[in-house]
Amino acid sequence: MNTQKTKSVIVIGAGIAGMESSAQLASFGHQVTLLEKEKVVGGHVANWERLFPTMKPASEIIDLLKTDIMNNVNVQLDAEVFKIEFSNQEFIVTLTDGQILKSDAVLLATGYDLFDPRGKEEYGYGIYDNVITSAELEAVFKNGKELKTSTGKTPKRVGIIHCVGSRDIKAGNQYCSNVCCITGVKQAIEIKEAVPDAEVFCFYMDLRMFGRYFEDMYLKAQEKYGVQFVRGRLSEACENQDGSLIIKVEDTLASKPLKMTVDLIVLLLGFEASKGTTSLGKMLHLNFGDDRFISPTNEHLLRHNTKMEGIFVAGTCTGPKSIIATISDARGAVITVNNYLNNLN
Amino acid sequence: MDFGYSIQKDNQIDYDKSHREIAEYIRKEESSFNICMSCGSCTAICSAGIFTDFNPRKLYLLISRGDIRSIRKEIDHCMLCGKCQLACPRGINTRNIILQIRTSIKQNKDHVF
Amino acid sequence: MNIEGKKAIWKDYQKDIADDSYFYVRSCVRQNFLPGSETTFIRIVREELGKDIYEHPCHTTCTGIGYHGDIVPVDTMMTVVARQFALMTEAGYENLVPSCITSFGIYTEVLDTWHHFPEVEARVREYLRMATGREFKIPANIAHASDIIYKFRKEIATKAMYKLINKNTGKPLKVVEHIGCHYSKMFPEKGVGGAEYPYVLVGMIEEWGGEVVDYPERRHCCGFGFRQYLVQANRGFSISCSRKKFESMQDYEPDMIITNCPGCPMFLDKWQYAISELEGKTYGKDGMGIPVFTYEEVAGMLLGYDPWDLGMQVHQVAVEPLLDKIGVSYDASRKYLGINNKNLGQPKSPNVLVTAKSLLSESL
Amino acid sequence: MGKLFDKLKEDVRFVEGFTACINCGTCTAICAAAEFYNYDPRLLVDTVQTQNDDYIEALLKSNTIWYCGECMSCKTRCPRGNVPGLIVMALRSLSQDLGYFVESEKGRQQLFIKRVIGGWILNFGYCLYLEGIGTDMYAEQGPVWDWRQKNWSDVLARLGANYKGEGPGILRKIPAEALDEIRRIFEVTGGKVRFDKIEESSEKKAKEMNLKFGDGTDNEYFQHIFSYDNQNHNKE
Repeated sequence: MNTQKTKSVIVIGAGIAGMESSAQLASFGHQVTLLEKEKVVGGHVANWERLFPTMKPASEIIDLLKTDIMNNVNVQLDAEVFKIEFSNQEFIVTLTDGQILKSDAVLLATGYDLFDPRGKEEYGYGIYDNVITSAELEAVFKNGKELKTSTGKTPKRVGIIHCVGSRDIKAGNQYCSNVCCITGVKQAIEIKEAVPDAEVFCFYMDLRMFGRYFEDMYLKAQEKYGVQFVRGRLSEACENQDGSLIIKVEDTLASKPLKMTVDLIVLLLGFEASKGTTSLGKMLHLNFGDDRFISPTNEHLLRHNTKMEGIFVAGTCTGPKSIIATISDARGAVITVNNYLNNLN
Repeated sequence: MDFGYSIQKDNQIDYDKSHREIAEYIRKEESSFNICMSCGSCTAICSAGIFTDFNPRKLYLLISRGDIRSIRKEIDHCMLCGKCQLACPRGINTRNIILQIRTSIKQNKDHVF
Repeated sequence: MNIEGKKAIWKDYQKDIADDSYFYVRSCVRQNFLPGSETTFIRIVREELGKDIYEHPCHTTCTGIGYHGDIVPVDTMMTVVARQFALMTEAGYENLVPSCITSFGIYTEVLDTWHHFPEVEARVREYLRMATGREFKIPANIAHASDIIYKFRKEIATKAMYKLINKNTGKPLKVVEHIGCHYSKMFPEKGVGGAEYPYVLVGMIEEWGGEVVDYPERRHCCGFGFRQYLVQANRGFSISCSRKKFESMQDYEPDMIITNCPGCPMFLDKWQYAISELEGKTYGKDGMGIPVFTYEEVAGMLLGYDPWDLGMQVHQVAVEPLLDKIGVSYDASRKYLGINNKNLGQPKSPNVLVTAKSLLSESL
Repeated sequence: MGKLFDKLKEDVRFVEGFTACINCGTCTAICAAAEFYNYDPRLLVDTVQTQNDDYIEALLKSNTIWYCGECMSCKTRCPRGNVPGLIVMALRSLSQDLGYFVESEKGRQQLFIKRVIGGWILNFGYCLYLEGIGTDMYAEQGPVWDWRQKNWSDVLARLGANYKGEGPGILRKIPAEALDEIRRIFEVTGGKVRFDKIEESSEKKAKEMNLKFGDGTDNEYFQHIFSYDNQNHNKE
């Protein structure tokens, strides 16, 4: 009914899920406020250079999403939520700077944090200079830097370690983070493009090439780039006097322990529920899974509803997702939120 | 002096010291060697594998790791029947790989074996 | 290498170590092979640190080597351990100090198992009652003997006559530290510094002026492997493990090896001899090997105790080069004497490994 | 679910050390036994994981379970919280309780450990006892040890030991009543049963192998298990 007054929604987190859902909710005529605690939008994706499997620049996606929210979404940066209350039919969101916002619904798009690899002491991150993370490698590419070791040498052999902080009960994360396998393949290819003479090895437990074109990328990595895949989990990394590293794994398909010197180790970091996801979820008394991500009302059919009426979830705050999956998830959330708002009176 | 035991050889593959000449040669001669995903279809169907512990999947793997300690006696088990080639989901020219392994063993035997 | 990264980890593994009133349980391996180290430990704790340390004459082996040799069932081992606890309880002590890493591992494992399976503890208490009529309290604190020396490393440093410094070059000595596997690999939080970068020996070495060598096979087992050494047919495994460590550490040119485990120093010492006989290969300078020490021997040496009272004469690899580097004063002629200068003769020289004596005769 | 698997589950160490294995090889990568024997702890755990009686029985009768050195490096690392080392200890105990250990060369060595280490524990209260450690059986102990053994009471005295003495101290004589308590503990807790089973199974096996069997260390079977190596424990 056109007699209906406009409804308002506050979206928390301006990563790709928050940006996409804000834009779509606005296009349905709702009044949307998008809160981001950082000074820029785009979340983790903004730090990425190129995206699997298309190898499109991440900036392209971010720019498109920016234009979508430019006009009809009220974006507030540097805006960290202090508390969320519900009284006389509306949500009252107080920011840490004291500002108070009101809305008919709240959509959490608070996302994930990357696993802190110092938790895997035996991998030597933060101790051995040539152990870097997938995010740090991405930054090298994004800033157009040359790939070098800590001593300024061009790496001759690189080891990419899968499942760092994923599928690891000792590290507190039993779950699979979905995107590390394909990220590893992507970064292996990028390393070969940057340093064609380098030998690149991926150390994996299972290669989970579930997405469209993922298997093609894996094949291409072997066929075109000669990337080698070793089925075995890294047990420990030790440093040589020259700063290179010794990797110890079992080559499980040969059933033999294997040792090799590499100039650089890249750790494929898994996902963990972000601090924001955890704190806001707890504040709102939402349900959490054993994986510490937020549990929606129904994993199959009500993926965006929570036990709190008017509080919705989108993106990786309900578990690891690829960009493709995150965008679809955000759009699913939009339909749920839109229906909810339209049925308010 | 005899202590009644001797220092053991190490099973650990030391990739830094291993012999990858064979692998490099095969990659040159038969590039489909690169795309093996170790699914084991070849080994499952291998006629030689039924009667011996010949394992083509493992053979290719050990060669690419440069651990060629056992391949010389292994390789002669293959009867070149080519069933593995039919089974391979990635269409690797397994038969040619065996042939190339044999040639390269001949070429390298002095300094590798 | 970024030491800050290690320091951050060390912060996470601060262990509570009792300050006084220790109930000491001895190590079978050390009593037989390195008795001087236990004598020195008690001397340091009593005389230098002025602490109360008590030893019950009726305590026995924890059966550790039998347990890990798999002839002693787990219930038997646990009940023998319970008996040690009972002796401690009866003597009015609650801070257990094992002199052995295998024992330390066993005591820690037993308490962990009882924590997760109270019914097992109840069963063991009943066994102990049936067999001995004894009762026991759970120890308030379990610290390995090396934890005690670690805790008081600064006090020892202040009383020390020497440092782990080469007196000619003024540079710190390069030290390889070897941690017994059962110290923290099983229960990282029970060892100072955890399992991956144990700090217990590093702390002593740094405090006493030395420089620690972090080499690739640092974490590798010495190769004792219980049954793997005990049975002659299996010793190829044991010697190969130690050899792997030597091969990995040799490029760092370490001046010495320090260990915190009873077996490891004996093996790392004796295997250098065996390797030299089997392969003609020696590590370290002048074909003399890399000298291996217990942490007590090192503490005692720096405190100025006579090396021959510490028991360094029973090492196969000569210690004199290290003593000379530091400038420790010793009387070479008293090395192999008994009490009241009783002449006990001298060991034969090995075929390959150069000993201090044969070096001496060459220089004559 | 197999009967042998159920038996393993009666061992608290198995309960502590066994959860579903993901076959990642983290254990094997740093396993000393995997370096120097035909041994792969990952495969061992995977075999146990089948819960298949035939496989587990074969394992209990094989050399495989006797290669591990129980250093427990695997416990630190397994991402699933398995402890292959503890699983091996449970397998070894079961193999001895069922008398299967004599079916493998490495398993038969348990008689040596029982008689030597077991003997020292029950007779002296120590796991090791210097009087039995000579370079005849332990050649690698070398010339300095020879010298020390020739003069053990003098050297021990100089190093502050209380060898065979009353009261506390290094290598003191452990009082008879203390040793009686240890022996009673062995009777009450199954230690004696284990020892007897090792003797009895070994004697049977000696007959089967036509090797003279007797008490102590000076008999054909004992010398055989102590020194025999078929040289086939490390294919490489």
